[in-house]
Amino acid sequence: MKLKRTFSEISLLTITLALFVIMYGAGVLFYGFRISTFLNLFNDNAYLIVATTGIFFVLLTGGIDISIGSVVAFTCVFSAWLLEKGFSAGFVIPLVLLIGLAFGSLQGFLIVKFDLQPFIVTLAGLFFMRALCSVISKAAIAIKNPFYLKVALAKIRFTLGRQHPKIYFYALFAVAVVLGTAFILKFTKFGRTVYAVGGSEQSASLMGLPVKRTRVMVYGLSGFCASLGGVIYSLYTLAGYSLQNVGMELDAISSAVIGGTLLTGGVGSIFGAAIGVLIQGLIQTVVTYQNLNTWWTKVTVAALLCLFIIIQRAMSVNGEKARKNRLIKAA
Amino acid sequence: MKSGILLDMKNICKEYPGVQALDNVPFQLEAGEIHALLGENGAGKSTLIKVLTGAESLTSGAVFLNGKSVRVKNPLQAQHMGISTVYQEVNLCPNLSVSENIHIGREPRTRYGLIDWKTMESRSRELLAGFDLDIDVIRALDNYSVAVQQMVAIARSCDISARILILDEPTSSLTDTEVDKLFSVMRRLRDEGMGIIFVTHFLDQVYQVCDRITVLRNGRYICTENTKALDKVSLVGRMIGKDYSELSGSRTSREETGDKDILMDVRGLYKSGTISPLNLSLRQGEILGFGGLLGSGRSEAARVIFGADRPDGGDLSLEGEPALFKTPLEGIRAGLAFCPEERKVEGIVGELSIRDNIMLALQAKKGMTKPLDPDEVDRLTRKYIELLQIKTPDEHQTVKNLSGGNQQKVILARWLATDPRILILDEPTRGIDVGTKAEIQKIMISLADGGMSVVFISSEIDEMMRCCERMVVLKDRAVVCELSGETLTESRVMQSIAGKGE
Amino acid sequence: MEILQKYRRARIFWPSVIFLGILLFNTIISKGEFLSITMMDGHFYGRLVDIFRNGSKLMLLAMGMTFVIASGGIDISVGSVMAISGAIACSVIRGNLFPFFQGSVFFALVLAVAAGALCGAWNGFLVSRVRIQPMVATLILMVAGRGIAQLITNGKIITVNSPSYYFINGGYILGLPFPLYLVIILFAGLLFFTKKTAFGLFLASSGINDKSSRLAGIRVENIKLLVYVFCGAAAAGAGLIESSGIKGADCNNAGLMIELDAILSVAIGGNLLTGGRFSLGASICGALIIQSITTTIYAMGVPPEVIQLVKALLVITISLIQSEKLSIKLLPAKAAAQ
Amino acid sequence: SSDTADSGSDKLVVGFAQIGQESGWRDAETASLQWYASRNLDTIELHFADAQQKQENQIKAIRSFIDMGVDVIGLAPVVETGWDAVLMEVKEAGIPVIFLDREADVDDSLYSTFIGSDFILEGQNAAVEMGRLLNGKGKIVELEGTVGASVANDRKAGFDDTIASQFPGIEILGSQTGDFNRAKGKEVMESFLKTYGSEIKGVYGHNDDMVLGAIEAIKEAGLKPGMDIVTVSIDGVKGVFQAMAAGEANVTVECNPLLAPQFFQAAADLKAGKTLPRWIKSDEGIFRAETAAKDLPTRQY
Ligand SMILES: Nc1ncnc2c1ncn2[C@@H]1O[C@H](COP(=O)(O)OP(=O)(O)OP(=O)(O)O)[C@@H](O)[C@H]1O
Ligand SMILES: Nc1ncnc2c1ncn2[C@@H]1O[C@H](COP(=O)(O)OP(=O)(O)OP(=O)(O)O)[C@@H](O)[C@H]1O
Ligand SMILES: [Mg+2]
Ligand SMILES: [Mg+2]
Repeated sequence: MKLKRTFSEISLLTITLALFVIMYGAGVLFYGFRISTFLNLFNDNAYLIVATTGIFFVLLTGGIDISIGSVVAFTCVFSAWLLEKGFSAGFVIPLVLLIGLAFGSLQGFLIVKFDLQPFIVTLAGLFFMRALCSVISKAAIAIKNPFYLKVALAKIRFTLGRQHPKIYFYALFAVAVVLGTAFILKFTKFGRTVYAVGGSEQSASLMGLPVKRTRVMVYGLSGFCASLGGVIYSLYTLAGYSLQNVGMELDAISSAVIGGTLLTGGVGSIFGAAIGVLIQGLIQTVVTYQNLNTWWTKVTVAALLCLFIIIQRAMSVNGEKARKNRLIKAA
Repeated sequence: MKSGILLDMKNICKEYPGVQALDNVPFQLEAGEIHALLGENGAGKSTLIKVLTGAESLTSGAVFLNGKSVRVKNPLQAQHMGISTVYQEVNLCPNLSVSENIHIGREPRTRYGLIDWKTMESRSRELLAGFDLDIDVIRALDNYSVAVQQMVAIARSCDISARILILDEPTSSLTDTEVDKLFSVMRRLRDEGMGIIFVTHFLDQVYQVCDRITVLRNGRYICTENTKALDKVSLVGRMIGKDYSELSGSRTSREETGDKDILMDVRGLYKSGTISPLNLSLRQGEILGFGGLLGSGRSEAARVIFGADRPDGGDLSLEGEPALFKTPLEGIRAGLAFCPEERKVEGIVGELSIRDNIMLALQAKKGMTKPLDPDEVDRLTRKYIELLQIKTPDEHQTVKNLSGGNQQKVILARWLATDPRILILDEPTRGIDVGTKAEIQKIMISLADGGMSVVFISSEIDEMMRCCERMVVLKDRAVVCELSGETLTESRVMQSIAGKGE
Repeated sequence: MEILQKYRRARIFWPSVIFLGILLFNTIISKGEFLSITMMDGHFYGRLVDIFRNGSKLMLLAMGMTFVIASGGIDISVGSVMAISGAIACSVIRGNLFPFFQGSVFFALVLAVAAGALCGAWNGFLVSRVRIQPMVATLILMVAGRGIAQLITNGKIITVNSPSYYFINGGYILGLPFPLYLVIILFAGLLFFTKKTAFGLFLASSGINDKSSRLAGIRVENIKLLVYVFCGAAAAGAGLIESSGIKGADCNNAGLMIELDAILSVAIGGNLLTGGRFSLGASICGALIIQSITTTIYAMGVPPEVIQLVKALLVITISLIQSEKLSIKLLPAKAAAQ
Repeated sequence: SSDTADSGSDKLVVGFAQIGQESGWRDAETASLQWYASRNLDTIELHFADAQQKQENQIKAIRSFIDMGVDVIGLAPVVETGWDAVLMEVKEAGIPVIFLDREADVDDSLYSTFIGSDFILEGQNAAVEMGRLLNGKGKIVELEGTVGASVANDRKAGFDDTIASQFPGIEILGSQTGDFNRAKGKEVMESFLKTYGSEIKGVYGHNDDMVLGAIEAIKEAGLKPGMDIVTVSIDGVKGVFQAMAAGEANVTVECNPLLAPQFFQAAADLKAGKTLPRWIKSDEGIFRAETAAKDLPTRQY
């Protein structure tokens, strides 16, 4: 009784999770996936999980933010540049996070204040940040800062027989971000307002919720999470490069959608979105193991994506029907 | 009843592009009164309320709360000032649970300042129990019918401890028992000293609960009177601006229908999970009512017949020819028309003009590649704007800018324009003012006289009794009995609904 | 005067003013050189001609995208479809695909456009029947498309040697570039189609409220399917122009990231990305604005790394100019007069 | 059926992380590797990962290779930087690394050898060729590769520096990115032609594809590519040989993508425990219009 939240939240999440588990199980059976394969999903996708978390807020309100890939890149390039100039990590990290927050909020402000379309504004943001990257440096800059080096390589190592799987600290941090987000969405007024705005902006405003402020804030959060993702990415690669993460926003959006988020807003679970990231990572791993001709790679990735979305769609439609039937019988 | 002026609005003007929605309107609300705000569709009632709650900004005028001049910028501020509102269209978030919809914005918190879901849910259950509503409060709102949603919205605003409660047509989709429940809550709140503004088109309800009445017409203030001092006929006179004595058109003038030809015959039509096998027949030129309680499956039956929901099995024949409609278009082409009950979701196409909205079904019937003659459309549009008294500066106005009642009329016009053989009307008079309501009933009767068959669904038993010559009563998604002629009385209907009819 | 008033209120007003503004700006900074058009080998030659010719791809895409967006959807696979169509056309002409038709430009074009329509049908099927969210549904083809194109060309850049194929991009009729005629014919055709049928009304209605539209008897699924098919075919056309321009098929780069420009064209044209009422002319103007910005940037010799910076600022400025909220604030009198 | 590499077998198991499918050149390299591996199925097992131009995908692929337990990992890094962490894991797993065609900026201990060409040198060679074609005097334009790509940076630096120091008579009128592709190359060249007209005597492209696009633009402007405007570009794809044979292009500085034989040889050596030179230069040359007709049949990509 306590467990049954609304259908779309719980059931879609279960479906997504189940599909992930099945896929992973198949990987273990057919390709001999190891523990480290699982942990690497987190190690390799930590930055994407964090960035997806940010865009998830925006998607929940029914908006879209396609600037995050550029913001991630900018964060990496700018911090690498500053660190090269000799600034300390303690100065650089808060600074880039602040810039991400401010930039996102500015986009949100333009969207809300002047009633502009989110797609256009964030597309301009995408161009802008990408351009700043190449203005700062066209070449890749390596990060040699000792603090970064230390954090980047910090990891927990397990020993299981002959295997030595490891998880990096920043991957754990990404998991923490997801948990924190889940908490915010569930237990704070802001979180609930985000859902309400996505459900119906007009109703939310008539119910006296601070719609405008919330909308600006989600873009701010998206920018913030993107720069946080950028910090993680710069730990992940210890470099900044103006062309990195092109098209990352699509990965983030499709992760969220695979995890059951509705792009029209109001429906979605952050756990689903995070699992969505892992699923995309898993698809890539499977493709690598399957060792395809390179021209088949894209086709296979797309086919798996398609299969996944259709299965999910079919299951949720059936679930919806079954639920209706139950309701009617009960009535 | 302790009086004292809670709210004083002076010279309120509100202008929309091309429309003077409010023109120098005054309005006063006292503590401890229920004040009816009345007027025809488009008179400016909802606008006055939106201006008061800050949902729309006023063009000019002044608002005094407790004697202090205030400027309400948004609904949030209005709430802080103690104004709680139920807007005309259900304005809740369909994706949130019922309990959240009741509490959002003022959630109970735990010690650590976090949302306390447990308390929220138990409080919601208690609150709804006060309205005799026993539903699962943790389910998302869009699982429930409009009526339930409307009750939730009412419960929400009654629960907000406010000085002023505004109810804009809250009863349009409620049954009598629910309305009674609402009224007892309203009386209690009034006695606690709250001021309540109540908008409705049911004049009986006005006389049941209201202390005073303010009438608007065409965006202008007409009068404020004590309810006792104003009888129904003169009230309607004030509302429509001319003398009006003929309030009730009735079917008494119509002859018995037993020997008319059967136009449509439905045998065993069903859709699993929606409606049990349905048997009924519709005669040429009759008005057939679907009776039943909320959720009894009346809308569902109508939808399956029309083809809005694809039936799983069964037979339907038109003039003896088998015809089963899998899509609305098939139904329309066969001469059916269906005016759905949820106008916001399934009726209007908000961003299109009145003209386009009216011609939509006719155009679809004719086919996409054969565009209607623009002159013909202009003629039709004007005809229906006039016939149904749609209040608008011109037919190019977008529909979402119309008042609720006028939107309903546009949808009605859309279906009348297709010149159907069978017209299915699901709550067509919801939110429509008395004058026009009687007008629509008349139109219905005259169409039936002209040979059209009408299926009529309404929550108002009176209205059904007045118009229908036969009635099919549904219960738990199945037909329980059929009443006509002598047997068609209000008490028989009630009995069959209650299950004691057979 | 009345016509002027009507034009002033039409959606196309701001986009066309902005487009002319950009042209004017260029003319001034280049001291008139920008507008100069000379005759060369019997055809016109100049930057203006370039804008129209190079912009023709985008204009085609913008038309397809306008319909899709009006239906409440979006299509991010157009770039990939361009790659597929180029790959098919070049492979057919070279005889690598359907050797029977080798050298036949006609069949190459037919097959390429048919393939584009097929891609669109797939998108439309996912959106209208399976009811997958448009962005995700078209994401599938966006990812797969280039792979498919490469499978067709075996991963090589195929060059073709066929003057009639070159004509699609490089040809001139009456001194004007051929692709411009394609755009004009298609535009006129669509205008005729939307005026002579109720398609425009049905499309807008489906995009605004598909439940209402279905109940009113509109076959919403078919309308949606149709617009995706059309968008796919238009993308294929754009792919042919691009491929003809480089005399070959470059699957890796054909139409790369062009979906963003196509969507931007529609939006800068003042159409709502949420669907509903639309104006094809405005979208075409939007496409011209984007192309002329690109041309301006090249003409001014802007350093490559700041190109996107300029583009970003222009995009924001243009949308601010069109923002109703801003104009109400700045020009209250005008807004009231409307 | 398990595809997992079995490190106990005597097959040479190689994991290769390719950048993606950015250009015809890279496709040729990919084809070369896959063709070679498919011809030697009994001795070589190639695991090939296509990163779709994303570094993170390459890192993911490398981690998968470690899990699979391959003998040697080959990598054509998208970027120079950012490989330390993952290559450290590779080292811990005891797998040698070969960089193919591009180098990464990491500690020497993290990789065994680099096979490929020198982009700066390519730029310098191109400059010398340009100087020769124009007799040290004239105005030219430059079509740059993708902004920020290290190849583009190097080819620009090598070319610009050499022009500045050795050919003071040559002036670079304009330099604009053509994103390494034909369509953009054409569009940018059109714009140059409008701005500078017949002042332009030469065009230098960071790759052949852009110049092939530019040639179209030159023809449309009524000029003769290869005569009125000379071309120098880098890569040596088949298309440019056809153009040179037709007299429409002048010089291409080869950058050989057919690296499979060198790569697999090196991999086998590494498995056998041999030490290799740190840089194995690829076999390349400079090709001019005069010999293009003769060379054309030998070009594979
Ligand atoms: N956003 C808007 N833009 C233009 N006109 C509007 C807008 N909102 C309302 N109107 C117009 O203002 C007038 C008053 O509308 P209002 O909704 O207040 O009527 P109402 O009295 O509530 O009618 P009903 O009983 O039908 O609900 C109507 O003529 C309506 O068309
Ligand atoms: N108490 C309830 N709990 C859950 N779902 C309900 C409840 N009442 C109605 N519903 C759902 O709402 C939907 C619409 O019900 P609705 O009240 O419109 O039925 P109806 O018979 O058409 O009644 P009406 O005549 O008032 O339109 C149905 O699908 C039903 O499952
Ligand atoms: Mg109203
Ligand atoms: Mg109903």
